[in-house]
Amino acid sequence: MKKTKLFLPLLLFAILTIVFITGCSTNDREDYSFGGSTTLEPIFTTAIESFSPKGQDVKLSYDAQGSSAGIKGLQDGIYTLAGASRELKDEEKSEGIVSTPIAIDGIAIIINEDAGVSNLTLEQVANIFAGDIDNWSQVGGNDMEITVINRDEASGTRSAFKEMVLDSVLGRESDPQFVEEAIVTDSNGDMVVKAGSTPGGVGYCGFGYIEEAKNAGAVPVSIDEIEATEENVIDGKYPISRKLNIIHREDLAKDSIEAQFIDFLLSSDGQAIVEENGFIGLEEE
Amino acid sequence: MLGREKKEHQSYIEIVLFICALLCVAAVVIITIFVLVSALPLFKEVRLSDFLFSTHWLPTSRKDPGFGILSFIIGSLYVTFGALVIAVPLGIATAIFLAEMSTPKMAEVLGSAVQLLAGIPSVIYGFFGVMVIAPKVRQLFGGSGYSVMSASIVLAIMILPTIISISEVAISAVPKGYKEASLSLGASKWQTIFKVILPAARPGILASIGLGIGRAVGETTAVLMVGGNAPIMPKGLTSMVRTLTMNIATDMGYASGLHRTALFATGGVLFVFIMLLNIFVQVIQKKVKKDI
Amino acid sequence: MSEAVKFNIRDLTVSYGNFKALHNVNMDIIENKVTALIGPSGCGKSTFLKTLNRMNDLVPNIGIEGRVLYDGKDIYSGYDVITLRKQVGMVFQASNVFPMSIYNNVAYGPRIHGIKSKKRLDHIVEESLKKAALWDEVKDRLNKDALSLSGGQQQRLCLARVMAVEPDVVLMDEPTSALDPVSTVQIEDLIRELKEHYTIVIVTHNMQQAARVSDFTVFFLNGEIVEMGSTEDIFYNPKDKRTEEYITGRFG
Amino acid sequence: MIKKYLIWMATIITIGILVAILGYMLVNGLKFVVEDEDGIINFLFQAPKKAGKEGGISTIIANTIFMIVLTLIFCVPIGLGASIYISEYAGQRRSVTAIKFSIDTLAGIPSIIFGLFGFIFFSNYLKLGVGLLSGSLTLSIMVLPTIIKTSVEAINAVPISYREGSLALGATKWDTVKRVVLPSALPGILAGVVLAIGRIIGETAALTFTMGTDYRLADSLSSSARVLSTHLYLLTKEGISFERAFATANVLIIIILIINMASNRLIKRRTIVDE
Repeated sequence: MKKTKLFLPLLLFAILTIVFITGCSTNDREDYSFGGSTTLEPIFTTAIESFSPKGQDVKLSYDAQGSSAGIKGLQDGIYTLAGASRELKDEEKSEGIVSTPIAIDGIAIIINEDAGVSNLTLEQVANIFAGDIDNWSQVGGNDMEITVINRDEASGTRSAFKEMVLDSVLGRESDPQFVEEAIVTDSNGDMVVKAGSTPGGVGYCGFGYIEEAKNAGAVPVSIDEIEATEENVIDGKYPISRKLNIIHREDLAKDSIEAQFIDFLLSSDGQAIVEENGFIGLEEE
Repeated sequence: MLGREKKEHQSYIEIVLFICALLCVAAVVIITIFVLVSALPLFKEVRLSDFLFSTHWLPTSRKDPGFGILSFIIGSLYVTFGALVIAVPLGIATAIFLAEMSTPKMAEVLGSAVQLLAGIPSVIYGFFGVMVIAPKVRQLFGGSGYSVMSASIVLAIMILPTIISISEVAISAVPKGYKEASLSLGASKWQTIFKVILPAARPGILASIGLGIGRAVGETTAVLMVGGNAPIMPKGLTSMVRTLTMNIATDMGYASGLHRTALFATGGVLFVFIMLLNIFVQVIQKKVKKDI
Repeated sequence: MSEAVKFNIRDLTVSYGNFKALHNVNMDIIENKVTALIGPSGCGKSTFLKTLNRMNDLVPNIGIEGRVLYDGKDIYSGYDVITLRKQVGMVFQASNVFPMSIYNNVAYGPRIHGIKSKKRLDHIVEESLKKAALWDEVKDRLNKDALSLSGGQQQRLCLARVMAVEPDVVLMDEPTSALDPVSTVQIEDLIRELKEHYTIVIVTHNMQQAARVSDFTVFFLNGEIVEMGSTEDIFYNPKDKRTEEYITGRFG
Repeated sequence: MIKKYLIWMATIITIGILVAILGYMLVNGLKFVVEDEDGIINFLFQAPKKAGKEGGISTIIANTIFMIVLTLIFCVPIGLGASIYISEYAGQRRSVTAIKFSIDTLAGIPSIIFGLFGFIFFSNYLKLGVGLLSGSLTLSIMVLPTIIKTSVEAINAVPISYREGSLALGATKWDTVKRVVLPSALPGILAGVVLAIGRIIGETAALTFTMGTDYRLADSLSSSARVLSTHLYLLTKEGISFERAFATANVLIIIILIINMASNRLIKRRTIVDE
């Protein structure tokens, strides 16, 4: 009986927690899980906090594991909406999936301060990331070895960067690859930390993370003398930018929470959130 | 209660308990089957040699996809070996100190310190690695700091407690008689330790090293934070590295189709390696039981 | 010798694997009498004791042949072991009190046999402790931890624990070998008192103890009964030479 | 004589490592507490804001507690049941060797394989999604060996004489286990549960894809939940806030300290009961 005397409080506590956990979810509140690109995480988390569809009690969550992870999750049915910082690939379109752009984001090239470089031509950028240039002195910087910092294959920013820099400069048919000897990071935050802390390090990130890059000690450089600013992206002078898209099923019901969320993002409040997080709204284009 | 009713009550209890025990067996069987079965389809399209002995890892490229994980196998071995080079001498020396040279009070304090070191989560070692070890390695040896060396140091710290505690048990389990016999023959304290006690405790120490390897090879989070994660064959101590576990963790979220099967196959290689290691450790520990 | 027979054992053979601990033992145990089992260590007397309440069942790969009749029924074929052990209690050599309070130790038996009412339990505990002559020493600290009692007290507590399930027979496996002389005498007095209501079988190394407390004595040697009979016959005119040598301490 | 100094040096290095790690974490953690205007209490009881850049870790601590309780609910009954079967009922049957081998194998599997298995089996295959439930199920399989090993050890340490005493009074096997064996083995079993909690709290590799990373309060079994260890991992990797990473690391270390002390005291108490 000594055992049962001790066992009761333990059991009671366990049942209480279960009731507490399931209790909240049994009311009519619906859970929606979204996932995808780390670039869109600030937009999603801020938007989720202020998004409240007419009177419905909903809880939205966003899992930032990378654009392809979001799209894969959408295909597997784990997520009902995905965020992607790249365009859909052909085979993805064939599975009844469509993309709705909600913002534009330039991709900034961020270089560690010690490298002493503030401007690069697009060719130089392409050759650095392809591994043909390996010392900053070759591009007018200090005599330091270049350490390329790349993103993982899940990242939409990576595939957008590959298209707009490597493919466009070194030719699409040869399918030029990034240099293999590169630190692989799996999010913009990780990229910024590694670029700031690695002497001679160079990487890329969405405009939304430029502030964090500066704090971490990595300088966004101008491309062919064009500063990495929103104005230059808007009037098309800055060469590397891409749309940020919401990926969803073609047959999304008009009154579904997902559709309302997309409309919210395209609304003026939504676009304000986009701007607030350092990205570029759609209307202004 | 009537005897008969108690009889039924009895056997019903035994069945419930048996089911609990069976669930453990079921868990292992399901995991093994799931990992191996999900890995098999890879070998319909990719030859085993292209998988195990090629360094061409490009799972998502359309033109010539590559699923060679040799560089990750070497990466895992390189980092584990680096950790052993540091942790084994340190660990065994500390174990000798604990078992043979320290006062009971010191042994108790040091023992609980080692136990605490063993309890600390690997994410804290990774954090310490990023904040202290990587910058230090960068300063002293150049490179990005995220390299084989940093990963080896972090792993060494993590497997140190395993090696110390199990070696210490093996050393203090050596029968008193051996020690007295050696001392009575005029051997010095050191000759006794190195000529008699350590050889007698050798199986236990080997077992501790085996377990240390198991933990080092299986580690993911700490190595992911300081290893650099470049999918290349590590060339030197300061070059970046990606181990088998890092490869799984990095691609697991988004891999699909053949790429996901390749991850399972990587998991399978790790699984088989760890099982062989466990059997090796159990064989040695059985030998230890037989001797003493 | 026309008293009622409590146990009738017919050519009992007990073996562990291929070692024969007892071979074809035949004897009777008389009701409400004290039967002492003596003999050198390893002669099978404890094994024999443990066959009477089937505690041997716990020993892996044990072989038991022959018949052990308790009140005429063979306990090894179809007899419910729970009921048997309720009727045939046992006190062990090392006093194995449970790590509980004194009260809970004694109440343990009744509780597992379904007695729940506190009033009845209090009554049983008091009665059993009185029977074991321990009541006066512990009546005001019943919920203290039993492990805090002295060796003699703990052994009497084990006896009280057995009394609480109202057994018919009490088996004792060298109950006083770990006790001081004073506690030993206390236990022996208890045995004499309990004789009226219970059949007692005691295994002992101590010849004087056997002579003092028992009505019948059985001398075991190498798994066989050398001689058995009333305690006076065995001690004062043993028939078999080996018994005489053992009694006079020439060997064993 | 140099061997003597070598061994002394090695021991000092080992202690040095521990002191360095704990000292470094403590000093920086304290710096944060002193400088941060809210202080440690608010840090523990305020919800995180802006992905952890500001605010405290109250919801994350709550999520961690839910994870621990949920995992224990699955693995303690099964683990205890298995250990009672192995030490009391199984005897020499062949099935025991199979069970023991699978427990040792389970203990050897690296946590990333549990993460992979959990993500594919629980989240995708059983459609439990990424959240508390699939995370806790994955963890409970992982800590089963810890609970079983310590429980079997504690049960086997209960003296045989207790069991004989109980059986000799006509108790059934289950009565003996329930009323005598388990109560006296309880401190050892609790020590095992406490050690399991230590392992659960330290886990990250198996959780990122099974439990998810939502730092808000998880209020349903399927909602994604960020726990302390994953929070520390993300704060560091994403460079969100190194001060808060130190504070979180200190919370984790303090919990591990408490766990070590609790399990040592429980193990000591068990030995007192036997004497």
